[in-house]
Amino acid sequence: MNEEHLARIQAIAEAALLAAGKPLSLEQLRELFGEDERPARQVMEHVLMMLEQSCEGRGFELRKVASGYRLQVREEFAPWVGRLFEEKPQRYSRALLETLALIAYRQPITRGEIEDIRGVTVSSNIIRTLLEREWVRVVGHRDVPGRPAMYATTRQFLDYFNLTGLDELPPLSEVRDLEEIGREIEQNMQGEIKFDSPDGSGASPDSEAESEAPESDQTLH
Amino acid sequence: MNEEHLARIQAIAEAALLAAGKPLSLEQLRELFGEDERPARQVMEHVLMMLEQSCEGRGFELRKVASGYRLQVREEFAPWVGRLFEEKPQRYSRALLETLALIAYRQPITRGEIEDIRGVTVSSNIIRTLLEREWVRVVGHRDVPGRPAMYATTRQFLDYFNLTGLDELPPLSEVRDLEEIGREIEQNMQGEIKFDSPDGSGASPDSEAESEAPESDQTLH
Amino acid sequence: MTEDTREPEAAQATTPEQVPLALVSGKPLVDIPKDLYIPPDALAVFLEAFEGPLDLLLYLIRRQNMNILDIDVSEITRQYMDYIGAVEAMRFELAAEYLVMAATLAEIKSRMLLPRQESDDEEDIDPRAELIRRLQQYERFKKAAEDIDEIPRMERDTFAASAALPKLPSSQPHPDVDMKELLLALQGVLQRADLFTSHHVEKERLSTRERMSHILSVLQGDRFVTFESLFTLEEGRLGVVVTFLATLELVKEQLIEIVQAEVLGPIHVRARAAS
Repeated sequence: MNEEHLARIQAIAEAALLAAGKPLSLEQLRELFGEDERPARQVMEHVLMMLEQSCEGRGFELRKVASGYRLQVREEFAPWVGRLFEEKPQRYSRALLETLALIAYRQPITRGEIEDIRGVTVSSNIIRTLLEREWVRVVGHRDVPGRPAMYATTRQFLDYFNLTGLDELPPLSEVRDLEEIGREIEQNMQGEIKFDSPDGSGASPDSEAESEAPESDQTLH
Repeated sequence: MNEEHLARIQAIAEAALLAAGKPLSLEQLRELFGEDERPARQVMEHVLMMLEQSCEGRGFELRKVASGYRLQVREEFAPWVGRLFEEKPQRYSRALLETLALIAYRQPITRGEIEDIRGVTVSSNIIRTLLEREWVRVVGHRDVPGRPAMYATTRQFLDYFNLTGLDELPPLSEVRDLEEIGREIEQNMQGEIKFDSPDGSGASPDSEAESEAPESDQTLH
Repeated sequence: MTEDTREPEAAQATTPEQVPLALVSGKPLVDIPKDLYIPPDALAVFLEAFEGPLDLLLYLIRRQNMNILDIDVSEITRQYMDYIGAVEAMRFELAAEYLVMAATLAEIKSRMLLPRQESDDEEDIDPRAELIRRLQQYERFKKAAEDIDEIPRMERDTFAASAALPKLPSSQPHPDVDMKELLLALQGVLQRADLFTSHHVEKERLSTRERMSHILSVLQGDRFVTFESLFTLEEGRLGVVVTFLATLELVKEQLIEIVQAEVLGPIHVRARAAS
């Protein structure tokens, strides 16, 4: 397969991605071609790599997300491009983001389980918004009284947040084991009782060592 | 104004045109920039010229239209890009298949004769679809009042079904046996299942675990 | 003053009349009352800023620079109760969850005052440990929510790139049909028409029917065709027979007419419909 031919496939892939305005999978890209001219998977992957390189220094880039490949505006230009749109980008409430986070990290999860962790009721509005945005969906019902719906995130959620998979979510901070906490508390409590906590610092050296400083680096990539 | 600065304006213009999804005027493009950094008209025009050149050999091009500039998929790639928008082929109705079968087995046949056998009217849509697909054609008109068209199948019909002639169509006796064949197949399948099951039951703990697990990673890629 | 008090922090900045200081755990807690002082009309806003009792507790713990694992329960409980009390005094509606948490805190506090029993009742989970577990759990998802909010997302940090479409070829794909579908359809229609019993269809050779169609298509229009031209010698004897049968069938169905001007003269064929 010669250079010229590859360049043509690359241009067609670019044309299709721009025409679609949404992610296209490798298969979808290959199926644009008739059976007699359809590039092999590796060829297509190579072409996409070339396309990615050819976008360097331009206003847009090729990104791989859950549903496939998408051409999108480079983040650095968002401040300018954002001025095109009169509406400010939507902000989401903490309640919605926390609910979304629980569904993302704990899926499949029921509303009741979300409420247990958040300590408050989850409004139906939030669930409806998440379902309407197609960020979450019902994947089944838990086999307990009431058969509550279990929620999971969708491909669209991953696409929207520029992720290829759930494993790309920032890692959750670690939680200390309950038993361990129990032991520690016991010690501390005894300390407190003993000194009636004039300065609770009696127990502090230990606990400082365990301080809650970000246990896992929550770096984005 | 140095090269680097111009390249940046060009990238921002490209990003905006790709995000806008509609033509942008020179003024609109200039207004993306704050007052302190806004390029002069001539500069913007120059940048757009550069942008146009930079799209050479790519899947899209810059076009000047009445309301401004827009980036557009190159027309030469329309045949490939068009496949993105092809509607999913729907299934033919039972009525159409019956009509086609009757034309195949009873040709030449008029619409009235088909209606007699089927006991219901044949919609013009069905006939038109079959004619458009070039599976049937009019081979003459019956010499009765109204001179109805007589339909027969075509070469394309034979080609589609991999037949060299109509005599290769399954004989009607076979059609009659279809039901019996269906039953036989079903029995065979059940036999297979029965045969498999002793092994299958041995592996059931594993397979059960497997069948339940996927729920959680459905949205993983 | 009301404008300054939308946030707890802002309330602190206003430094209004001091609430009498309380010595808690012997610590000099000078700054807490300031923090606690919230003008009544800001309370509703204040509560709205929290995502429930766990969030409020976390806030209080953080204000004190405490470690979750090392909460000074009495102090936190006192502060929590102050907030709840203030909110209730103002008759703002308070979500039930806040009251449940108040009860839990009160229980923990009372337990800590009692001498600890050395019972090995495993069912009896230390309510403080349970509270810490929940706080920890909540905090990690609160953090996860913040992280998710930071992830570059569409319509804010990036936008899908799309270009206008050129003129696209209009193409309508055809549905696929399997021969089996065709046969099933035929079977259905024949059963309905009860044609199996009549032998009407079955008797006929399909090759004859095909040839009938062919002859008719040759006879398109108002023209005579010589009888012989319908036959193709290359097809051999069988072909000739098929054509002949097809011709007879066409005559029988009155679809064609055969004309012979004189005895032993050339035979001509014409579609009847064309006359």
